[in-house]
Amino acid sequence: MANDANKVKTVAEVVQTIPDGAHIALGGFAINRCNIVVSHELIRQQKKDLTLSQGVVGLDTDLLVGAGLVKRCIMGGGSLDRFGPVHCINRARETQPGWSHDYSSLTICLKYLAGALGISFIPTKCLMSSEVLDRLEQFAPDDIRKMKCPFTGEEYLLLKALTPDICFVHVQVADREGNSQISGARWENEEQAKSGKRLVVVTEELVPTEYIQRNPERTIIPGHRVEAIIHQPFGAHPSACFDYYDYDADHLRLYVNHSKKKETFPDYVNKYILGTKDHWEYLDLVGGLKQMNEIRAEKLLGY
Amino acid sequence: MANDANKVKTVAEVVQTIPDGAHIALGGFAINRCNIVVSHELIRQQKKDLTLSQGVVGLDTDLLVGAGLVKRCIMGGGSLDRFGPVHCINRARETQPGWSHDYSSLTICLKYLAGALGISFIPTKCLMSSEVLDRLEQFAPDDIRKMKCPFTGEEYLLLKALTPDICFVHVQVADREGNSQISGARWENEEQAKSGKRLVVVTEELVPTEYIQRNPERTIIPGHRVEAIIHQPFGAHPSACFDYYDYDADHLRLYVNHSKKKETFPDYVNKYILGTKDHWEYLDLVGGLKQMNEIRAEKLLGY
Amino acid sequence: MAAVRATEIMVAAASRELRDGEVVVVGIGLPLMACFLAKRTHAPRLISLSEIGVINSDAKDTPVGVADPRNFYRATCRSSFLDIMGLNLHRGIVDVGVLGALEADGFGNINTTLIKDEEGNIRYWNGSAGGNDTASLAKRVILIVRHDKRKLPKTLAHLTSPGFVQGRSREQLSLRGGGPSRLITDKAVIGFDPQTHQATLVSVHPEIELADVVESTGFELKIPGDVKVTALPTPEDLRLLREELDPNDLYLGRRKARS
Amino acid sequence: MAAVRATEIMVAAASRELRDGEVVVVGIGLPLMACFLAKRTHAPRLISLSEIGVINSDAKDTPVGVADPRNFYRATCRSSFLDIMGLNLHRGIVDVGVLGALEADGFGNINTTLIKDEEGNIRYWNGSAGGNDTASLAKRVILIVRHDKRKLPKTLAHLTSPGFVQGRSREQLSLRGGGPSRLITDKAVIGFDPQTHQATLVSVHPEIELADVVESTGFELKIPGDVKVTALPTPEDLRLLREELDPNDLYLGRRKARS
Repeated sequence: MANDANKVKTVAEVVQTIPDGAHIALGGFAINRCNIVVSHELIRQQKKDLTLSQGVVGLDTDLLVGAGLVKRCIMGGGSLDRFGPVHCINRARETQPGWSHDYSSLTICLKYLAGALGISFIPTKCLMSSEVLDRLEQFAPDDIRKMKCPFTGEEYLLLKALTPDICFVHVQVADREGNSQISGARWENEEQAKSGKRLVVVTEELVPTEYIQRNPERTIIPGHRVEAIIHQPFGAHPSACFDYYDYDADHLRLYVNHSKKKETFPDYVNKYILGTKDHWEYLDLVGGLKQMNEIRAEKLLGY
Repeated sequence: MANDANKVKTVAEVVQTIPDGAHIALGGFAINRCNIVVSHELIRQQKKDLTLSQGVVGLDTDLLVGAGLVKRCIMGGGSLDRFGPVHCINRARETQPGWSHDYSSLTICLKYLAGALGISFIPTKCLMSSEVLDRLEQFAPDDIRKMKCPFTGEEYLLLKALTPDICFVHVQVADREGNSQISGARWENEEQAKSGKRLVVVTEELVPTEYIQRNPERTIIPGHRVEAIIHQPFGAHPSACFDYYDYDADHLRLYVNHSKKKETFPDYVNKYILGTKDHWEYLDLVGGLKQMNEIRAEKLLGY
Repeated sequence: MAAVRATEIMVAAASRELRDGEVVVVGIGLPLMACFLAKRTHAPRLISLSEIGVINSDAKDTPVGVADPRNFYRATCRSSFLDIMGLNLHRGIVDVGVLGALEADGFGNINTTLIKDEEGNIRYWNGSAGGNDTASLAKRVILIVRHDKRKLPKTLAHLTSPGFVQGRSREQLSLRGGGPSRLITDKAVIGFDPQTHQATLVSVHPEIELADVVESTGFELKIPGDVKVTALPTPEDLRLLREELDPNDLYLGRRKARS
Repeated sequence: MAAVRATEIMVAAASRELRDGEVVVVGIGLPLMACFLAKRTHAPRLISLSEIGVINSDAKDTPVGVADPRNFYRATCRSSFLDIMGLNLHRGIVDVGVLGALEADGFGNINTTLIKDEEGNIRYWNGSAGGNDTASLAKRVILIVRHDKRKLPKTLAHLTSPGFVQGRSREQLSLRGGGPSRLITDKAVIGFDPQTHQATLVSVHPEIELADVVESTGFELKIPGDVKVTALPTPEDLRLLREELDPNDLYLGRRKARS
């Protein structure tokens, strides 16, 4: 039961409990609220044969794929926005046909929704008559079916529920029970977080429960769903965390300069991940207090 | 398109556009945020042959049924909590077998969810092996099917989507575009409101859009879904509206004293609904400013 | 201190069935009282969910129903049916459902829809609301029903929410969740045989005769050799119930003692 | 004032396709610019939805992508995929989708997944994200693609999001929504024949030769008798684009002019 007395853990403690081969769902989107602190630690602990799922893949998943931890990706698309494509993921797709199961944003979200609702399938009108569907029929034939609605006769695609072994989501605010509130857009965070067998929250700020109770309509993830809380300010750097900090454009460019080529990616991993023992050391290496102050969000703008 | 320049309407104007025989969904729950102002006007305008749907039926639906406007009820259960059963609805159920299609809270919510998602069916594990299901098979055979999941082989009940002709929801706060925020529990308000062909919001308070923009994470219904906004303070009286006013216990008891018997119910309708020309007159009749001040919510408690 | 009332014994017995840290979907009335009592005594980390969309209500004033805003007070989350009943209950993470009923039968099936009098006249009540959902999906279910032949019949007037229908297993019934674990009345605590799913006496409340229990039960009740006496509420239980949880006897009052 | 750039003509032409009050799902880049431009000119009551969960973004600084928090500014609703793409788009209430692409073919099908070079080597890009959802479900779709033979081929390297696949109707394709209505390039505005669904020239941009359009189109392009000249952006359009919407030429800059 996800209800121990002390749920606040270090990322190292949490990652130690993840077996090789696990299905991990990450809550980032392109360059926003990426689970960087989790990806770094998974790489430090050299996990392998992971299945990764995410609605719109971003920096957190690209890192894991680049570092060779991922044997299968279930995704709806993605990029690093104007900073470039997800080069590591794209290289994996180019070299290993069927390595990724490609859906769309909504269909991944519906797969998580089905998982979160405890129903093993859900119908949709997306993907019909596309090569996205053709490829799923080829590479993931057990995960999709066509069916006529028994009430209307309309043809639907049935999507199989996604139920990851462990989900991570980066939030702005959580209390020690895991009650979590998210500011800004939430993409598929809620459905994904509630679809998994385990759920771990990474939070910028640890707040008293009384703060949560002031605005409980904002609680997207209630504490009883949360197994562990990792408290890590700037834990999504270099991606953005609305109301807390902007993306770090310089570091994103530096990342893409390394990720562009297979040969240069290990330099990034060695220096910024394996070369640092935890996220505080990483933050110091990428500019420390001064740089974090530079990207800190302005009050009214939130970035 | 639900996007006229002036969306703020009177309830009389809105109700005039509803044809007899329409399927109306109301957003109340027992004695909380009931669409009283809408029910009253439907009765004043003597609409007929309505189909009514609601997750947990409450005072708003009981009124309509008691006044003889409703030919079919699709519901998940309901009562007036400790004030008593929904006598008018129960009498209709006792005298007309099959008059109501009875589901459960979640299954009605899932039917609205399917409607809101634009999928014509959704699976569930509820209702199996119950007399609730037996009765649906008897009285609503075209609305349910059993099916084995093609992925897991598990047996599911398929529920047909609900797509009401017009939905009403009572909210605390809306702007002139219809952007609406709800405080307190929301039961199936969001799924119901978004399932319908038309949506009308009744709001306690009309706020500038800038107020909505301060906390857009709280916007449950975005304005473009809203055809009309009815601004009516104390519009849910005698039911409660969290953060604005408590239920009016005396008036609820008075209501139940009338609704208990078919013979005494018309007295209530004649005096409080047909005897008043609008909600302001009704509010005066039930105690006016002094009584509304009596039930006004306390700041910290919200009731 | 006033004599212990039957409602207080029921609530305390139900409360003891809830373990610390469990996630509980709770109906209004005695179920809510049992849940609140557990939270203030042995189960401070119990998580209570209300179908309407409330988590961890910490009501200061006794709510008259699920929809009473008193039930929203100091909640840690205010959400929706879809969240509570869909993303939690249907998802399969709810440990316990606590439900009241008009009738319960010997396999823990319950009726919350209608009653029939001896002439067969039907009178409707609330229907399912979240009851069927909870009975169909919670890992186990605790039922709280007043004890008389009419309320514990052999055959229900209407099977709203399934337990072990006709003694069949949950798998055979296409249901998830473990089904009813306890039926708590104002006379006794009843369990269900793990094999036959038949109602089986666990304990009889103090000052109640076994013969009275048998006599006032409409269904067949298995009586094992080791029937115990139900523990009384502790003085602290009584203080909490009387002074904090239901000071106006909304649910615990003798005349109002209906589930 | 500097010479009008092709990107500015594209954005202005796309903007004019959007009618006041319509509900639009909009991708990043030129689609977002077109939508913002329409809102600040002829369509102040246009509703813009971003798949990530933003309604009516009123960005003060140009966002670098959908996930850029600049895109959350002054929104009237911040929600989720499920809300935007499920409860709005899949529900069928979205009037227009505006999408960019790597490739578009003569039936308005698009590719956002991968490109193939002449040796058949594959290079992956973004995949569908919300593109397939939008193309499958919006009442009509506006495509914005740079105009050259490689980007407007007869056969796509990958059909990510369907228009009128092989000229078939949306019903035949089991799709909802009306399919593509316009393909806007840096040379021309192209429509789709209501019967055959075949790409049909609507207007050619000023200073572009018809022959150039035909020559640089890989698929068969129907040329009707009444081809017009695309209207230029107004001076106010240009002011808005250059001074307010994209002052740093993030999307409109000549070298960066990719959809």
